[in-house]
Amino acid sequence: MDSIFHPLTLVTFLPLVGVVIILFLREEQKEIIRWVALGVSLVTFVVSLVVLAQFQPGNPDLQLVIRRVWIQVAGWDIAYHLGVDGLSILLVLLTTFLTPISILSTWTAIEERVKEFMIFFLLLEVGMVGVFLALDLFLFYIFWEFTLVPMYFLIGIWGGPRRMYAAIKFFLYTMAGSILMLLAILWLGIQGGTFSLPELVAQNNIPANTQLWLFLAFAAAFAIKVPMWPLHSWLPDAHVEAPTAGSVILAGVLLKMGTYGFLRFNLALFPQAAVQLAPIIAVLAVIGILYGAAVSFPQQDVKKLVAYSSVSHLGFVMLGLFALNPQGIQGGILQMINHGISTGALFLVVGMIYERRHTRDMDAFGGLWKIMPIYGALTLIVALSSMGLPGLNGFVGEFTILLGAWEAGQSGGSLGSYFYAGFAAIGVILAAIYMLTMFQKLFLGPVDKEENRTLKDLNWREIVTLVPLIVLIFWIGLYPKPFFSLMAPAVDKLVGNLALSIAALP
Amino acid sequence: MVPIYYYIALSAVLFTLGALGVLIRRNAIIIFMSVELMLNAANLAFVAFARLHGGLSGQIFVFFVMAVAAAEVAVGLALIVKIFETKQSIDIDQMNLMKG
Amino acid sequence: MWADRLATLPVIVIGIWAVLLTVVDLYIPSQRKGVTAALAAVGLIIGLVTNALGSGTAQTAYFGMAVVDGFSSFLNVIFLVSGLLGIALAYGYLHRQNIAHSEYYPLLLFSISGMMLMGMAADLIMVFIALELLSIPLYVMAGFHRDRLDSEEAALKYFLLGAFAGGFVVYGIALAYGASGSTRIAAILSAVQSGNASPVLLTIGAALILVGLGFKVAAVPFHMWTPDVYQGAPSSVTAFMAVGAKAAGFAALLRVFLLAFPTLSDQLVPLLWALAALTMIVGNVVAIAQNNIKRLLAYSSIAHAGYILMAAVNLGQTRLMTESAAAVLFYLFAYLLTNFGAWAVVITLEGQEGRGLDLSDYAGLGKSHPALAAAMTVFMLSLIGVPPTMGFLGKFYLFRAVLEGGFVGLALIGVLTSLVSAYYYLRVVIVMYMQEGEPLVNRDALLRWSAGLTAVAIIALSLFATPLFQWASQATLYAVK
Amino acid sequence: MLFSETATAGLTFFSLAPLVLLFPLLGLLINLIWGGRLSEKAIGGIASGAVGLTFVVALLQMISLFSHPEGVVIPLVDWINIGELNIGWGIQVDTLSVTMMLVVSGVGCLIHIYAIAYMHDDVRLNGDPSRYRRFFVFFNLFILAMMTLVSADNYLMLFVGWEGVGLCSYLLIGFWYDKGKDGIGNALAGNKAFITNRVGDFGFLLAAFTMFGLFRSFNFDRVFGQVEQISELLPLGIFFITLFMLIGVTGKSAQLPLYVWLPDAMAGPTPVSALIHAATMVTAGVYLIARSHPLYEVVPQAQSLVAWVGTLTALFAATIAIAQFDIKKVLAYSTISQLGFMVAAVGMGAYVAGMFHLVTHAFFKALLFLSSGSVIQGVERGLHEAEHHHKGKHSEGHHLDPQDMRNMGGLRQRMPTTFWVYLIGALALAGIVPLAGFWSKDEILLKASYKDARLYTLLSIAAFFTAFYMARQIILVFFGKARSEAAAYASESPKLMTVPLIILAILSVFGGALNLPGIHAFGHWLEHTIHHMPAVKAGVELPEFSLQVAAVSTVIALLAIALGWLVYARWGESLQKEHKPYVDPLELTAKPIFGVLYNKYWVDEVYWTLFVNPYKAFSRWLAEQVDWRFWHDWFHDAILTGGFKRLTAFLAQPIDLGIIDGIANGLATLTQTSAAYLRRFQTGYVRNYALAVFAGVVAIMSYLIFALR
Repeated sequence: MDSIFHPLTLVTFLPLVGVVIILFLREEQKEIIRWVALGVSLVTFVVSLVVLAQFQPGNPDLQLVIRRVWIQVAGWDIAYHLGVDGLSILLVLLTTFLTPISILSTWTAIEERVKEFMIFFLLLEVGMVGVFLALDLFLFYIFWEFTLVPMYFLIGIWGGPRRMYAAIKFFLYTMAGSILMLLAILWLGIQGGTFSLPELVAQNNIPANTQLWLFLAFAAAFAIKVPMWPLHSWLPDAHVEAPTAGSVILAGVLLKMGTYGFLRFNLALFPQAAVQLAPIIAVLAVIGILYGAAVSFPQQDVKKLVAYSSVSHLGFVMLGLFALNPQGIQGGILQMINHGISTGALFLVVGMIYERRHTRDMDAFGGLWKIMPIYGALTLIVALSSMGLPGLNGFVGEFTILLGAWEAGQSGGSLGSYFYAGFAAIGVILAAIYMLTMFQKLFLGPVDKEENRTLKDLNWREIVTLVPLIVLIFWIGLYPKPFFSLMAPAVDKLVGNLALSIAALP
Repeated sequence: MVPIYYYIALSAVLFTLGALGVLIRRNAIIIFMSVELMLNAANLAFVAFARLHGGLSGQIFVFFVMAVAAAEVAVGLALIVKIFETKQSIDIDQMNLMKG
Repeated sequence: MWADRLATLPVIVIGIWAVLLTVVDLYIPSQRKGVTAALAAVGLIIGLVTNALGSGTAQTAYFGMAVVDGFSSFLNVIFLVSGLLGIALAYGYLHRQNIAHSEYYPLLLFSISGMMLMGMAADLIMVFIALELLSIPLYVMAGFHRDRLDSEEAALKYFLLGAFAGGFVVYGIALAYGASGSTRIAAILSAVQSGNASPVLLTIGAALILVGLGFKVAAVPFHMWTPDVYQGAPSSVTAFMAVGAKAAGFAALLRVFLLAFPTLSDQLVPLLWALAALTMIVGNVVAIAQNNIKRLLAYSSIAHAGYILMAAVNLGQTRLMTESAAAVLFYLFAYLLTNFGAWAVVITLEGQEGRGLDLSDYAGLGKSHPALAAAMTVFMLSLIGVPPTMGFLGKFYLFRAVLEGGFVGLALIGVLTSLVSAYYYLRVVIVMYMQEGEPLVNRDALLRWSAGLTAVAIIALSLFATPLFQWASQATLYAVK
Repeated sequence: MLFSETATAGLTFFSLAPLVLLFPLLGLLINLIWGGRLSEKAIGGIASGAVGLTFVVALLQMISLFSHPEGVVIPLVDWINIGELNIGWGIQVDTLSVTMMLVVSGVGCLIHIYAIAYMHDDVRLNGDPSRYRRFFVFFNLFILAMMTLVSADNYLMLFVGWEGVGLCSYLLIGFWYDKGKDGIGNALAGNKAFITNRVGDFGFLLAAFTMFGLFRSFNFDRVFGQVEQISELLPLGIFFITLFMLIGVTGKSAQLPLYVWLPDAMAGPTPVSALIHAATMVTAGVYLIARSHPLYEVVPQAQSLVAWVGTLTALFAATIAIAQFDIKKVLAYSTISQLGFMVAAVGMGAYVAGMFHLVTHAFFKALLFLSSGSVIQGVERGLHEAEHHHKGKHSEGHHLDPQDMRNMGGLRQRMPTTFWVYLIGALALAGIVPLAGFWSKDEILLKASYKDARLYTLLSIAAFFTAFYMARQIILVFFGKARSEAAAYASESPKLMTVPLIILAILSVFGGALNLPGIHAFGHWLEHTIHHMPAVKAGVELPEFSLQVAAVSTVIALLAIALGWLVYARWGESLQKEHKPYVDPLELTAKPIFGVLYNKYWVDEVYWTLFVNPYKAFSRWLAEQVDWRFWHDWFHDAILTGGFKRLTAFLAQPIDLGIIDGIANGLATLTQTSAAYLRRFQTGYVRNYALAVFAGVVAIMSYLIFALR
């Protein structure tokens, strides 16, 4: 029983309760279904707060660990093995936090097949939380693959005109990477005789060149998910076609699964390979930063613009992670959260105007600030946070990342050149360019389209969906200490292990 | 006294002939007879080998094969007759309803 | 003597039951043929019971002609369950297609008894007889649609080619016999080990046997009959064939090759490697071009044969023998459930004269019949191998065995082809959920139930798989001394 | 925790320092939340009151500093702590920062009061009264950001203010975001300002990274404390820091080459131009260098670079100012030029002089801008008057630009107060004894004369131009006859606007008293902060005053004014008779040169062609060609997907069935059957399948024979 009422089990599987309830409701009872979904996701959020309460920030190790033998295959055990530490706690919270918000955003946006939508959405939450909590490679893989299915349906059923194309592209691309990871996982299991991540990390006896291969196999899965340049081709399709809530979760959480994977598995399991490949990955990351920013600029479709900006932002995250020093990694983790908040909010904002005008072409707008002052103000804040204005969350993340990359650029650092940070910093300029251009095209200038004059400003529900995000934007921007202190010990531990391999470098 | 390997060789020849027959002929009956030829080639080989090893099991095996062959004949002919009724032909090259 | 009978009781039961049923059926009034189906089911259940009661200890029977061990009893379950599902799928279907001739069920039982014999064959003669015993009824069943040409065609093709392949098996056996002086698997092995067996003859014999069995399991390039026969034969037969015949083929394959020819691994492993790779690639890739669901599933079954074949490349690595066998058994079990479930859905949508078999006929199923569509989705995901489904665990277990055997390349081909397979399986899902349409669906409780239950089982068993894994891993091959 | 410092500092008001951030915050929150229900007066009152209170707090700080000139640092809370990286929010109270606080809040307060009246008309003239509240929210936000900037105790917090003021500048330039050229001009001006500043901030960031790399801290005291030994180890490192920092300065303080955003920034309402783009924000760069003087002191190369940038900017901008007709544009370029003076000063190590000029400039430039605003509104009122007088018949007033000096003239009588204060401001700027501008500029020139003759000469020329264009402006605006009905009907502005003007005028007159030669109150005041460094001595050991320099600069100024009088009052008047609309006399005499200046050396156009258009084209190419057409459509769809589809089709037909057919055909010909007959062969034939089996057998056999060798 204790394993059922274990907080981590609860926070992972609580949404299933909602699924079951909704299964017994009729398609017509839309309102009830929505409320049930919202309620369950909120309860899940509360439970995740309980987890946070039980979490000891000072402790670098995995906590609240639950481990039960699940499947015994001749030879080794597959365990139901969950645990949380500084690397994952924030992402779990982000997931449970964004899910109710996204559900709230679908209130009027989703009218078709509400029942299925909510079922898939809650299933998705199960998968995502599981990914962040699983400590057994096999279990992790199961959650990882499982998230594909609901998202596939979310895009494919409620998506835009080219939804089928986008859905199947999303599925195949992600799967293409993860099957390689599956082989790597099997290989690890055969060699180490266990799937338990902590034990495998403890063994730490993989020869360097093997590490390289395994690293790449895992990276294949994660890099596509992130997505790292040049594997980003599926992202604009998925984002443009996905419904608003889908985009929010996709950008807010699913992409983080990739970066988290790098952090949790590649850095921990294959430190030498990580150190060897850090410069290459950093180069890709920097290219991604500049490329994503440059490509965002001329986009006409707001959603596409935001999608490409994600490529840029996650480039920052990757750069930070592979700076392999505390500043970089902590900044990277925080930037994951920031991106989840800011980009999630951006997608919400886009969804709101799309609901009103059913277009996302920026030329169809202009001067909206005059018509919808609240909407304009909130959007401005979100945009500023996304372009890293000091005092808002984006800056804290980007600055620490860049600082970490710069530190890593010193001799003896993992990158060994200041150019990574230098070029990456140019991304800060480009970010201002495309974000301001977007804001100007949508909100500034005269109101020259008749159909825009009659637009209604945000209603209470929309404001409620945005305000929590805005609050976090300021909180992290002004006082990020609680967030950093949550992750610091775990990161230091990780960096400690990495430092040994860095020292071992020729 | 004919050396044992002659029989083996003969059986191999028969087997090949049977296989080619299946490939080349278009009449279902004849194809089926070719199959029978393959089986009997096998039988010949069994007997010969039984002789070579001086055991009986091989020769017993022949009976099994013959029995099975008989069973096949029963079913096979039935099928062929049935298809002849409907198609008025047993040219298997005209059996092409299904395509990929 | 009685011990042997006792040990092989399940087969005996099914065999006798089949004979009796044929007779009894004559006395069942034609409007109450449902009784026949029920009786057949009863027989299968009795078979299951006896099988369960059988002592777990491995032993030989009939002077080493047959061997009863965990392997065979596990397979028996697969065969019997597939028989039950086969009946469930067939009953309503035969009526709808007005081919409710009740000899269908006895034939089914005969075929099953043949499969069970195949599973316990310890002598090449047994292998051959069992092969024919399971095949001949299938020939008839394939042509069960007497008044439909494609069915007859399918039957004749299956028959001629089957016989053709059978010829290779026999000749292979003959050569093996010639090489080793015996048809007993054990004897062959010992003869090889003692060195008084001509390796050339033996190898060629083994190859010929491989051809015959490869034909049964539809391995490339011996697979070409599969799509036509699967398409032409009544769907219920196809479903049964796709699982039972395949499983039986693999049973014989494993027994013969793992036990009799381990010493030939140098020559045979590359062969099996190539067969497996080819089968996976061709099966999956060609499936993409299919629009007829039956052909699609046919190619998918070819592809899965390829996956199972992967386990056979561990031939010669005795330490992995058990695990490879277990992996195959587990995979077969997963495939049993998934495949029957999928066919259940197919049959539910199949109309007269082969209507309702095109992919486009599935459009809108997700809206009109959510449950059915959901079940189909589960089957498709399981066929792809997406967790949490049996299909995933099966692949996982197989790939593990292959990797442990050290065949990384083959495993890589395996995963890549399964990625390819995702493409066409997902097409089905897309059509069901993302295209508008009004699918025609038969109301058939049996089908609904079998589809639903298998779907649930696929997920539930994947979440609580330990007993199944245990069972499979204990179902070791018993090498007869 | 806040009050622990006060214990050490004895009875002071240091502990109140955080209030300089709190009051503007409160002001903006109140207006933000309840402003909707408040009257305009109330909104303006609250905003101005908040700033006024801030000013009081700043005064208290000053008083405390008299007793404790060393000042204190008041840490508030931690901000970012990762490993060695420890950044906190903290307030630095020392003579330098308090000086800035006083200027910002003092001048800011006056401008707030002025804006209460100004914006009242402005929002109505622009037809959206609902933005009145928004203006003051932004204005208080600016004060908040500026206070953060000047009160920061570390570089990163300073950077927060640094970008914060940038944001406010963006918001206020684009305040009338639906006005301007094509209705979008103002918004674009805002973008331009923000992005240009971002380029500078990029430099600032690099400076910060380098700094952390060397000093492991961003804290002023910690950094300056280590300058000694670091400068021995890595002078190059410090050089880079100062260099990168200079990029930031050129951005924020509108120096070459990043000054281009400031003239466009005049799109904002006039109080904005006065407060942000003249008095305070743009001087942040000067403050930054003054603040970082320990760094600059140890790398003379960087110093001279700064000095040269400043000097050239001063001259460059001054020349452009000569040929502008927009009253605010003239002042804008004049601002750039004056900022050049300040930068040059701090570059030459004359931090006191620089800061001194910063303060005086804040007075008179704010004065000038505000009175220009008063002039503009005067003209606009005149415009409406005029239309009243002959309604129906449309006068030229319709498309008349109220900021164009060519449409003014003779306002002396119509707006006496404005005229007088404007005159004072202009003279102060021109550097006429004894007005504030004279003393501060004189110090700079004095320093320059000692430092580098070339700098001195250039700066003097700049001073000459300064006096000249101010003379030109005064004459064009206030003297002569009205050149448009609007000007003719112009009327004086309300008290609420003129009173602040008068106060500022007084400050512009007596501001020089701050740092009179001989007393140097300001110098000594600052030396508490700019004291404990060895290098600065070089700057301090100057003679208090040099009659020669002072005389020269005064003469230059007077000459310039005289010349301006000749050209514009005398000659211009006469020209005006035959030329309508008005033409600048210089345009007639020296057309090419005037054209160059009028077109601002085409710098904007050059930047456009060099950077903006290429980036636009490049990014479009990247997005549409590379990313979409090539990578997305071609590679992923055509190559991957399409190729795969082709492979499937190929395997499905030819391989799976076709090859077998082929063999069948070949074999069939073997069997003497006519090929023509076999052509009609379709697939689906038993024999072909059997053939496949047989082919497989053959393959296996041949392999085995090979393997068994």
